[in-house]
Amino acid sequence: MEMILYIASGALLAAGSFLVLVGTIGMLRLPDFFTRLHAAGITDTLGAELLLIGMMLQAGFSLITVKLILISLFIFFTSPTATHAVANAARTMGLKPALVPDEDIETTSVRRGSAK
Amino acid sequence: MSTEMALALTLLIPSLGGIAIACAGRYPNLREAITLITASVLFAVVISLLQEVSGGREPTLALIEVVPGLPLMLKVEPLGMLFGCVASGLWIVNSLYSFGYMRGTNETNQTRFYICFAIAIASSMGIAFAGNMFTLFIFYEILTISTYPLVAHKQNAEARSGARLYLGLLIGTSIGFQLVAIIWTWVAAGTLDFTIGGILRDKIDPTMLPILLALYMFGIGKAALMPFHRWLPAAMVAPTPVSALLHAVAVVKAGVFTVLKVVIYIFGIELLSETGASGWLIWVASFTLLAASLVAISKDNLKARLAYSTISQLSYIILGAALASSLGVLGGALHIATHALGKITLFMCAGAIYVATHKTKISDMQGLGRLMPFTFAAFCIAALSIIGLPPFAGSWSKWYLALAAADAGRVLVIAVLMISSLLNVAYLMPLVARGFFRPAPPRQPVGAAVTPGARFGLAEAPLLCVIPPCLTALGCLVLFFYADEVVDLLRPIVG
Amino acid sequence: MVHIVGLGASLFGFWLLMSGHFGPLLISLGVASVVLVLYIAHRMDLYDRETFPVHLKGWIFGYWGWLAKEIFKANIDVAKIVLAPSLPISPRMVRVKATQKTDLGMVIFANSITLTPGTVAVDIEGDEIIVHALSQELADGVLNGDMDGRVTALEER
Amino acid sequence: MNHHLVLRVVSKLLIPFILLFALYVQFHGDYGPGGGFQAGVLFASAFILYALIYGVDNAREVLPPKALRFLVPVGLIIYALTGFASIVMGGNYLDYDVLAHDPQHGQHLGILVIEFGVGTTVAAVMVTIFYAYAGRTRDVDDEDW
Amino acid sequence: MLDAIIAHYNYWLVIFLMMIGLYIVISRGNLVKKIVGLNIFQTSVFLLYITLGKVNGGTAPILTDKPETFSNPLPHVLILTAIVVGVATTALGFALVVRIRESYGSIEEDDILATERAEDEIAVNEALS
Amino acid sequence: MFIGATAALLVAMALTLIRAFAGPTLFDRVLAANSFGTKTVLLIGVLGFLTDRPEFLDIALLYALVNFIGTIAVLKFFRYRNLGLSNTEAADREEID
Amino acid sequence: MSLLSEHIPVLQVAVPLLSAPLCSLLRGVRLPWLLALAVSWFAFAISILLLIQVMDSGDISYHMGNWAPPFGIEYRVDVINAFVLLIISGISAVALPYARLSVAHEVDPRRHGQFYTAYLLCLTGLLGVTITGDAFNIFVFLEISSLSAYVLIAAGARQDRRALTAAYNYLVLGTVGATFFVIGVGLLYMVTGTLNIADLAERIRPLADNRAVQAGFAFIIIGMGLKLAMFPMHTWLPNAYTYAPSTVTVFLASTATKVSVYVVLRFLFTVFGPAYGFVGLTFEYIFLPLAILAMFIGSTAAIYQTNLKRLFAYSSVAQLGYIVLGIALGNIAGLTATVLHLFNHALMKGALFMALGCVALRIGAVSINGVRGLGREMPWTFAAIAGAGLSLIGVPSTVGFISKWYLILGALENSWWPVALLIVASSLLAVIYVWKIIEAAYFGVAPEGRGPVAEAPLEMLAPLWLMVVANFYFGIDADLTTSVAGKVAATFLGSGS
Ligand code: NA
Ligand code: NA
Repeated sequence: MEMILYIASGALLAAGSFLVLVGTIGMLRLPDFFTRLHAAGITDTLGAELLLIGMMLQAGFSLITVKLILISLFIFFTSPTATHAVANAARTMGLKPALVPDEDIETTSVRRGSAK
Repeated sequence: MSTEMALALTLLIPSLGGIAIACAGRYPNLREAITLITASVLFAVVISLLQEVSGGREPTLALIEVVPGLPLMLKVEPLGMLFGCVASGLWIVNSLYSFGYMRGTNETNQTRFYICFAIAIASSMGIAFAGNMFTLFIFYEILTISTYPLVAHKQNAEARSGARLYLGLLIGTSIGFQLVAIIWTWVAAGTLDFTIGGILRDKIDPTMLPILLALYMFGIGKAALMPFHRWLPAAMVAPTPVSALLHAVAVVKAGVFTVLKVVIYIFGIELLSETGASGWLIWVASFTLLAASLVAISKDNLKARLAYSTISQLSYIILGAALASSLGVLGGALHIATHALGKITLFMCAGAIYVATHKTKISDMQGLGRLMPFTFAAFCIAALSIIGLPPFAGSWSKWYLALAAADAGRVLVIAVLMISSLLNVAYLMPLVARGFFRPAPPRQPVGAAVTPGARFGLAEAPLLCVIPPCLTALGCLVLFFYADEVVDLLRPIVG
Repeated sequence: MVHIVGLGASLFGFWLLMSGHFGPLLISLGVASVVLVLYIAHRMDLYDRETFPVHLKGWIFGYWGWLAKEIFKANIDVAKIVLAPSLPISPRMVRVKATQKTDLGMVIFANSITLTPGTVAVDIEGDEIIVHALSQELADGVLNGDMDGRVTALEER
Repeated sequence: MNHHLVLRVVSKLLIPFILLFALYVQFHGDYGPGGGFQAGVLFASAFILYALIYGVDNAREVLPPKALRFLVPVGLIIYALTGFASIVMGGNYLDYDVLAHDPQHGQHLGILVIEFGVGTTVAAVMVTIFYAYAGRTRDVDDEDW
Repeated sequence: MLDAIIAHYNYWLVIFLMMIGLYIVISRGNLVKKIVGLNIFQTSVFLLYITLGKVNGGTAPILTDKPETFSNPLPHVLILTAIVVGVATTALGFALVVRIRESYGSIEEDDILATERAEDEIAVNEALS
Repeated sequence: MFIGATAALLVAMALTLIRAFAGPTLFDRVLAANSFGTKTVLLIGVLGFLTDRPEFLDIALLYALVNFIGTIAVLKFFRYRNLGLSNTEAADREEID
Repeated sequence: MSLLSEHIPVLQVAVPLLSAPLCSLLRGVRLPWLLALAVSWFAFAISILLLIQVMDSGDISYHMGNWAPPFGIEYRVDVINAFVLLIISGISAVALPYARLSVAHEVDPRRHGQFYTAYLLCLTGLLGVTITGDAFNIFVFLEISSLSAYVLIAAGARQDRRALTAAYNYLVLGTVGATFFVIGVGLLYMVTGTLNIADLAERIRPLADNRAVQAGFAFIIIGMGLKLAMFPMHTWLPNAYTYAPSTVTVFLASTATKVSVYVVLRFLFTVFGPAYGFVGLTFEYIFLPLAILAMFIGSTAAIYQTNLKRLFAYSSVAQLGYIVLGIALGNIAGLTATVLHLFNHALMKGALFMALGCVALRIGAVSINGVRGLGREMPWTFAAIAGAGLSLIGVPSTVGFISKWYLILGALENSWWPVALLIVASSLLAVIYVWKIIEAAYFGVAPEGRGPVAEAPLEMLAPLWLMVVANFYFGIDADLTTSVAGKVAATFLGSGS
């Protein structure tokens, strides 16, 4: 059982680390601010949570796990909020996203209608 | 009254007098009465001390030890007694004269004038009776500071700049040279007490003695040794009573008095004559003596001429000290008194002329002697005394100095003394001659005051301006006959 | 009142969870702390449905399970895009109709969009959420109305 | 209004829990790396979050500057008075051993009280500073801050 | 030599921060930037003290039940104190800058000095006239 | 394995710094800073395990909080040049802009 | 009472520390002042008791929180810091009665609570630096005093906005100085593992060649040099003193730099010891030239000032030169001069800045032109300036003379003739700048448009004259001060060998 837990937490940590790195690479590779938001999201969501769950498995049922849960809950609530806030600020202050040719909000709006 | 108490009173009386004057500032008559009473009481106390000293005692009063080995101390000895008598005695005369002069010229700030005068006298007493060089130095500085407001009295630009020079030179030399010399002395000798025979024997490398002496001589700026003499003519902007104070009563006398004190009690005459450390001073004093006389001749302003005369006369005293012999020192000490009497007379006369005629230039004073015969007579007597003609007091001091020079075999010094006497004649007598022998100017009475003797066709200054110079002129004559008493008093200091 | 009690209870639970000490001193300090926080929350005027969403009850966990799956899938998708040498993106802005009635529901929806990589809720305008998407496929994941429906359902239970 | 909907709702949810967490850290100072300082920072940060979202004016109504002016010195006074208390109880200044019957209990009590003082002051100072900076606009005059 | 440099990397970092901070304080005319430089300068001290507290094999000085090698706890207390002092200084510095800006309308040292000099000249002229 | 995670996080943080410095927009920087903060939180947690001192987690939580509030504050400041506005005032300002 | 007497060392600091926050709770103008006054007098009483106790029965050691040194913080009182404590609390006790009207005139009435809080904190810091036996604690108290000093200086902005820039510059330089100091302390701690000064002293002796010790020494000296405005690190001082409220200038000019000097002495002599090679080198190559430059450049700059507060501020730079010179002499006489001048200079500058505060109360700005002809209208104030000015010059029978006397003795003891001459020469510069004021006040003509000016109120004149009288009293009867200073110097030099 301990062995399984150990391997599982190792795998989770590895996967989390990998996703954190991928997210970071994405932040460097992607062309504009709005696209980079998505890469940052990888780190903040699955990357962070996997690392934290990996740690929880190591800690077992203890105060430490409680704290780890608190941290993951906190990140779960605040990271999308912060991302939204940055994006929102960028948009209201007039930063234009680089979009695929000729696709603007109006046309996508129509698509939404058709999708429903 | 114990002698110690009397000693303390010499400082307290003028100080308290100053405070009383300050309180009475709004009532001029009361204020001046206080001045006169203070001066008289002080003189009485000093005379009482004189009797003690004549009896061979040396009253001492240790005040406080400021830092270990550095006490504030008062001690009466003959030289200081002489200076004390001169200063306190002449204060009375000068006070009387001041009342006349200050009222006659409607000066402002008279209360301040009398207060500072009292403080200056107090510090002069401190200098006269200082028991060690440190105490003397403190009072020396207080004297400088308390006379500053007197010099700057008129408060105009000229007065301010003159006073600035006065203060700058006196404080500068005293701190820059004298204080250094004092510290050096203290470090070398471990004491600053005035001791007959000096305190420096075997305490300091003889080759350094001339340097230390130079620090003292140039550091005592009040002795007006060239090239630190400029403050004296600059101070001429002050009212005449102040000039009298500076030239006769206190300031320059305090300077040469300090010179004598240093030579006699710090170095010791014998040490100086053995090592010849004061040889250079003879020549500097001689140079000052002659140069100042020559400058005096070239001055047309009467007070300026008298100022340079003072510089010259002070160097007689320094010369006496530099000769480092009993006769020289005696002559110098005697000259303090004789010159004081003579010079105060001359200044009071100059002031009287100014009050009566508003004239300051000698060339304008032709024939004035006929209108102001008393003033000019007093002037004439004082001039003769300073020139050194018998039967006036000045002849004695010069006589002693000449003897000292002869004793030391310094022929050149004798020559200097003689030349200088001729120069004295050249700068003092022309006024007398012009005053009496040139025709009188048309009468133009100054001011509305009824001048004494007007009904006899005279135009003298107010009585209070005329009587004091006559008194001091008389003093010149009297002192001639009592010079021996003074010399007897002084005898102990030369052992 | 329900809200106060609910908030108080959950705060106290939160305290016990963290503290791990059950001595009289720390328990009473815990009670005092909860009371203080409730007082401050009262002054801040925070007592409403949003402060303690009691009405969501246990259903939220079911929704979270579904959301976790979505987040997982979206992460894989975006990771692939990021790592692909050609960087196959076609970014676009889309407007998504939000059918929630309450602010809280709207916020849950918006944050859920943001939490799934590939879509970010950029703004809320009226009953529409403006979403930036990394590609058409990822946009469709939001536009298909599945998430919107689940959040609205959560709200209505 | 809707721009800030997400922020408003999320922070409304968070603030009570942050406040309680601050108090938790405050009172568990001697068990973990907490203590008054961190607690003060946490407590103040919850307030700052509130002020950021709801505006300083609202925050000032919740926690008036007057109260802050009182709380800053009070925290310090608690600190200093604890020191004097140990003198009065017969020990040296800030010697907590004497505060209760047994030294260990005394230590505990002393630290708890002192940390409370520190936490109060730190929180109050931080909020004061935030008010001072956030509350000013370009044209406030010299006398108003 | 190189070993010695690498072995003391923490000191190099301290010195680096110190120099940067001081340089900013001296070279910048902007009052805010000066304060920032001052902050960096102070940070070097925190780092120095952290370095001091590091005993090989030790960790942060938090009391647990397990007996362990601890880093010396004292420097950490000291750092905390120093940080408080630093924060207070920074806050006060900014408060002054804000008031300077309100009064002079600028936070550039050159502008402020020019203003002050102009005032001085006026004062001197008044005194002369 | 915690060593691996630590290394990965450190590398990621370094790369994030590049984005923070490169910008180009303010929002890129804010985003990078926020992401850097999240990674720091994780790093503190992982380090706690690595050094067997899980008490570091309290600090991680504190850091996460500061990271969030800091981001909000920076955004608000650059948006309104003022931290003290209330929601309504802020909305009014945007209308004018 | 026995309860208290055992705890006096901590009361010296804890009472002002506790009253500072209390003060900020008080409303109005009068109450904060009263509290500050009461605390100052209490602190003064305590410091007198401490000095007596130390003179009678030797050093006192007080352990905070019952942790024995070197682990806990120790308050340690010996003759040296008992004397400095007396200076600080004494000046404060005299300055506060003076403060009420002056502060009411110069500081915004709504801020009096804050003002006196900062004042009490400053007092706390200065007392704390002096009394503590812990090197890091020195830093903490130093910064408490400095931070509150910045606030106090900035309070002058109501009169002249330059108080703000002055406070800012002081803040920047002061912080750099404090940081240097704390770096130095850190380095010493790294090597010795202790922060307790007595302990440091023991452990450093065998480590003279250690490079970290040498670096620590340099950092501490430079840091404290900045704090004590040692030339050429004095640039913060003139404006800070000029634009601060008068009471603040009185207090800071008389105490703040003095405390930094004390710290330097403590480290030079107690910690490193005069035998430490670096100390001697510092004396000869750093302190001596800088001190002499300070004396001349400070005084020369003072001569050219038209603002009187700034004039005396530059004079302070020069006077600090004397203080540093005494250290540089490195012998008993020199150190005696330094310690004496800590006290004496506090008396003269305290009096002078108080007098300027009186002038400021009546005519606002204190420029050389502004005071023309004021000597007659404010006779007591200007008589005080003249008296304290004489002391500044170093005229015999004033405290200034006593300091210079020992300074010169110290120079002569080292056979440094030129230095002795330079000391004398620099006094002459003081004559010039002091006399400039006297002349303007007594012999100048009042500027046009200035109406009649009333003399300052008795409430301010009394403390002023107390200081002036002290200038003369301790100049004539210097036995008490010189014996204490001599004892301090002997303790310092004795601790070295
Ligand atoms: Na000074
Ligand atoms: Na000077």
